[in-house]
Amino acid sequence: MFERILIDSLIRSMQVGSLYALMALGITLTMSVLKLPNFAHAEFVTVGAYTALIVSRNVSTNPIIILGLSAIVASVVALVSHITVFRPFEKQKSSIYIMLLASFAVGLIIRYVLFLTADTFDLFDQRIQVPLEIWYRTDNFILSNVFFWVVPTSIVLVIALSLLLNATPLGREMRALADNFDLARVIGIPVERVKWLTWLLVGALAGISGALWGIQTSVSPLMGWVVILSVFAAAILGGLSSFPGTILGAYVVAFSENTIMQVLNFQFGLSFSFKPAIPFIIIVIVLLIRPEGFTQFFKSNRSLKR
Amino acid sequence: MAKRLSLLISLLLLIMIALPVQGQDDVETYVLGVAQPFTGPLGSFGTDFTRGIELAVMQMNAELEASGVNIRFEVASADTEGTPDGAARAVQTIVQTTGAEVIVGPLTTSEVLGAKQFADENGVVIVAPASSGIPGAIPGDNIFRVMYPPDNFAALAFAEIARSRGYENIAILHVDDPFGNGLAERFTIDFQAAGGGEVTTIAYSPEPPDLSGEATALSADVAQLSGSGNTAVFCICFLADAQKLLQVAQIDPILTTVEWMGVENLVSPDLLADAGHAQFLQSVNFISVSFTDTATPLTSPFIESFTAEYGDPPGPFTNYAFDAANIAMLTMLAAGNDGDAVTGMLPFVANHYIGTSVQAYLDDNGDQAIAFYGIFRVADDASSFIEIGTYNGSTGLLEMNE
Amino acid sequence: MNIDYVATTIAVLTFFGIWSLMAISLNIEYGVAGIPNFGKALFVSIGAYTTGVTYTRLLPILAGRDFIHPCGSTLADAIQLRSDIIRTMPVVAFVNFGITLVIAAVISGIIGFAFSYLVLRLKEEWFLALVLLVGGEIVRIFVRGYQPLICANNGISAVSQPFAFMGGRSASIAFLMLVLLIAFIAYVYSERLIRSPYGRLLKAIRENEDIARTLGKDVAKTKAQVMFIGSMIAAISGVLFAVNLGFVNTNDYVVTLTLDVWVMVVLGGLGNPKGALLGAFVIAVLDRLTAIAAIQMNMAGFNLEFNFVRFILFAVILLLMMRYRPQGILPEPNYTTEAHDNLTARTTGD
Amino acid sequence: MLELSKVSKDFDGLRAVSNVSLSVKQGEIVGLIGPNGSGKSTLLNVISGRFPVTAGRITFQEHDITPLSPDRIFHLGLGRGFQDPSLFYQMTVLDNTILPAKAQKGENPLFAPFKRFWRQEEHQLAERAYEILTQIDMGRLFGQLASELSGGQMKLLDIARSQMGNPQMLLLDEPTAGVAPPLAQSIFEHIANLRQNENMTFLIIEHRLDMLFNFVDRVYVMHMGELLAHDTPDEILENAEVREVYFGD
Repeated sequence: MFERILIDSLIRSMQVGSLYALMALGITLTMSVLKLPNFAHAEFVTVGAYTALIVSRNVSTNPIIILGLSAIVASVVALVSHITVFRPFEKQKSSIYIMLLASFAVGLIIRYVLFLTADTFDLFDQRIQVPLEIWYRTDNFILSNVFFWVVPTSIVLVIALSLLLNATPLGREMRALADNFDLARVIGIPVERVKWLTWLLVGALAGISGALWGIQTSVSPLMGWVVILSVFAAAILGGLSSFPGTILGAYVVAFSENTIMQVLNFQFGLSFSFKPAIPFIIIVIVLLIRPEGFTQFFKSNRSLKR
Repeated sequence: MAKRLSLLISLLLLIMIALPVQGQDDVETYVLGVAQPFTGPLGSFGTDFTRGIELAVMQMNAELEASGVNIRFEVASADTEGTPDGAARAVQTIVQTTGAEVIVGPLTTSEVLGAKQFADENGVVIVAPASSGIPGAIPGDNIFRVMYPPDNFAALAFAEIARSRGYENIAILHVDDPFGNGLAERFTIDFQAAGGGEVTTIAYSPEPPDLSGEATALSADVAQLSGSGNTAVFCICFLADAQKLLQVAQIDPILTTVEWMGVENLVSPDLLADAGHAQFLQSVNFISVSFTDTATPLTSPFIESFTAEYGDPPGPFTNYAFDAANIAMLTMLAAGNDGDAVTGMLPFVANHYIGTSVQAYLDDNGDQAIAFYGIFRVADDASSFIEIGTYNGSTGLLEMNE
Repeated sequence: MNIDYVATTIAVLTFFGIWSLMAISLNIEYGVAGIPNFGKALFVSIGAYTTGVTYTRLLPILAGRDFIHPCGSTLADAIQLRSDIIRTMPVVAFVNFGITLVIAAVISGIIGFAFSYLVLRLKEEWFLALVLLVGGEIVRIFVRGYQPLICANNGISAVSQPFAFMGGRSASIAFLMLVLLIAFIAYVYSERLIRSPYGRLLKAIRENEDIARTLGKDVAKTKAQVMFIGSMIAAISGVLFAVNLGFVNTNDYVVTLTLDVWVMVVLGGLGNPKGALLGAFVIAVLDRLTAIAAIQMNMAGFNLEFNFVRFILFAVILLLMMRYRPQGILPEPNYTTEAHDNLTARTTGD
Repeated sequence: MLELSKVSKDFDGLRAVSNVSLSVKQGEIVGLIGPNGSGKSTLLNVISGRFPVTAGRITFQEHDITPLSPDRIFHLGLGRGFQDPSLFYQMTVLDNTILPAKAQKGENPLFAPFKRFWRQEEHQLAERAYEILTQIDMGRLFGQLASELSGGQMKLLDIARSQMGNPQMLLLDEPTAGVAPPLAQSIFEHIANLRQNENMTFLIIEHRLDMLFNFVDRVYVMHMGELLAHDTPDEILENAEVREVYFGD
């Protein structure tokens, strides 16, 4: 029995972890390149999920189209929030706490616009119209089509992102920005353009993860908000700067929420109602004991240094 | 710039507040307060409830006009934000700015208790349509929980259903809130008193991002219980959570092999909107209880007029809000807009009221003491729920039609 | 249109008083000393949870009555007992309330103190914000799942304010006076603190703690003191919050509470206690005004959408304020001790 | 008075200061020179406790100050100034000056709200601060914000501020950097006065060697984190090794 639980929860950790990784990469990008702890990221995720819901009902149930449109809409929202809110605050050199509050406020606005939409068109707690199918089955476990979308999509996107960062001019410019903002400006990097592209990238990641998360669960205006702190835990495990660290962090958070929680429940009877505390405890422990997260494991890698 | 803008906004708000609401001269208007969560995780409930209440008010006003009675009702609704503190502020605001002394709402037991002190101290009557948590069962206060029976009746109903279907063990998954805990606890007692076997419970935290871990544990519980007899799953969860659970359960090798029961708010067309979920619920013989007791003559007219008015059929529990509003208005017609008088009069009116689900009868705590459930399963075409029996809470009689 | 202006004013002012305590505490911590306390909900909740515990345990002892378990099957009896004692034995209610305030303040102060030392290990300053933010959630999840404190997620009701025995409007006016008195004391305390050498020390630490340290100031100890003071005030507001509601439940002490307090302080003016008061007042009034507007609009036949627009409006006002008036409505004045004035008088007299 | 024995400091495995031993006697003014990046400022930061020591031992007036934090070291009477004047720019000149005064009763949060506990003390401190400011000809500026001062005034205030703590010894990091020559001269004269009148001891990092050498008793030369030479100013100028690394001869 225990064996089956273990395998099952490992698959869950894999699936949830891949999605956390997609969301956490966006947080790491905004944090390192744009120096913003962006809590509105939660709402970009929700925007992606709602786009997916609407597309799946009215346009197409083809996953590629759904993910593509979600990415586009969410990245537009991200860019608009940069232009209208975050850029002016950057310009007036607001403190990081003001930026943090601003990101909460942006999140609040988007969330309640979504609430308005959901209320008008009766879109609370809806399912994205993508049927679940069993694609692989053994005695011990079953893998669904969602698993085969989520995990490879995340892996492909993560690899693509690493390539983008390490092998393209844009990636070099982003890393330069992350490394030393003033220096980047001095040596002639088109800072504003790089920022725009970063925001588009962040939004696209959030949109795709939101669509996938919506396919896996259900869509409601608060869906991003309830996962955002878990995602922050993953990004913090990555030291808020390292891509491989963030990805590892995402799997660790998912692993603790699923497998470790499962073991604690099975062996010690710990109630699942304590589950939401797990990522929070990870955040506190990491920040207090090992604030650099997993960055050091990837020293040789060209991480986004802060 | 910002100063001017905030000034402008405040000015606009002031004008809006100061604008007098139109009313006929010779007609007396009673304001019926409605405090419901419109924002927050339970936001979708609030909207639906308020529609039910507004429908009741519209019908009542039409009747009053037709009969030439010079009293009209008006709805004043405020958002509780789903929290006790928000509920207190919402009730305060309604009472203090509209003169309402009777409030229909709030939704959950913790919201009701948040508004309780203010209501008790100021002679305001709270008629809560769907709160059923045991901590709200307090004698002698201004809180009435009409229509929706306390959880112990639902627990009995489910225990009876479980026994009649031959379940020997039950694996419960419940939300970790007063409703979920209370029902799970009572059910375990009742089920075992009725000769049931083992019961395992898994509590999940409210507003879960997903429920896959819990589903795995549930599946393990079922596997373990199945060793000692016929086992079923009992899901005490909110609709959105059920959707997340089903997403995992429908491909779980164990959860698909046993039968399922679920609480009332799962009897919703929204749960069947996903074809996979509907098919799953059908295959596991999903059974639940709900208000739509066809024996009550008021049920179908309510559903019809609601659908005609708003386009969609009423969601779970909306009928209770409709009934609660009617009881509140009838009492006000007798006692006037006076909280203390309404408090004294309301049990009498309620006890002589027949609603869309069942007659009301209040116990010493001001809570519904009659419970009459329809028992539902998924229809063969998996598009809706159909009634297959009834359970009478006062007699403990379970009748199955199939 | 039937507004009871007196009752509305009492209600708004009561919330103003309670919220202004939270704002004053954050203003001392962040506005003056620069400690980003994003754990306001945590410290407020400690006050509330303490209230839940003392009202169910201490109150019966003080009244010489038998303890009744507050949860489970004896719940109704326990509520009856609490209401009886508060209605019929006002002195006991007051003693219990006073002890609650002290216990809550001390516990919360100690936790704040401990946090500030824990936080010395943090690599970046804003991590403190995150640690406190999630610390509040950890405590909330624990209390919600742990029965013995406040009956887990059921919460504790009938934790009435001490003037409840008076009944009706006089009770709420008396309680309002008490709240405003406590808020006023906290305000005067913070105002005087800022105008003292201690305020100078805090400002120095806010501006450059490294330099302050090399000039002989024990920064860690000072920050711990500030956290102690701020957390005490926050816990006192938590006690008042709980007894004003008459109910203690974990659902109220979420991240949004912390954000609301931040909005008050940023709106009113960082570093200025008057700003904290003004911010709390603006939010209390705006909250009520928008709620009233929502009611009136939907009575006038509009839909319920204004309930959502309210939040959007809040966020937009906040953003506009931070953008166009980052120093707040009342900016921080240049505080000095009266030594300046004396010197000015003397040197101009020369 | 100040004794360093074999002090080293590493950053991420990089040795910034290596095996430095030096001593300063009561009443001396000692210079510490060396090319950019030779580890002078790091050494000062190590002495004043801002950076922990990697190896070695520092004593000040018989106290082992190696493990102490900057505030404890300041309390023992070892103050320091900064290369870029690090004033509290949002505070007035007077507040900047009073702040380092030790053991202020008004800095206790219990007494702070009640003026009667600290009014007397505060006035005395203000008088003393005013006196110190007058010494450097800044008395009339006491009410201005520190951010409104000129560069040279900031440097002066930086030194004057440390005086409030009654230090026996001051560590100064380029006290005349970015200051016009006449003012630089007066800064050094002020330092000399302080030695004479208050019997204060100085360890000074400086690039203006011409000026420095008129005032110091002895000079230590650092290069690549190590101590290269140590002598009187005149001898140092003759030292071939020093001339090579420092003047590029």
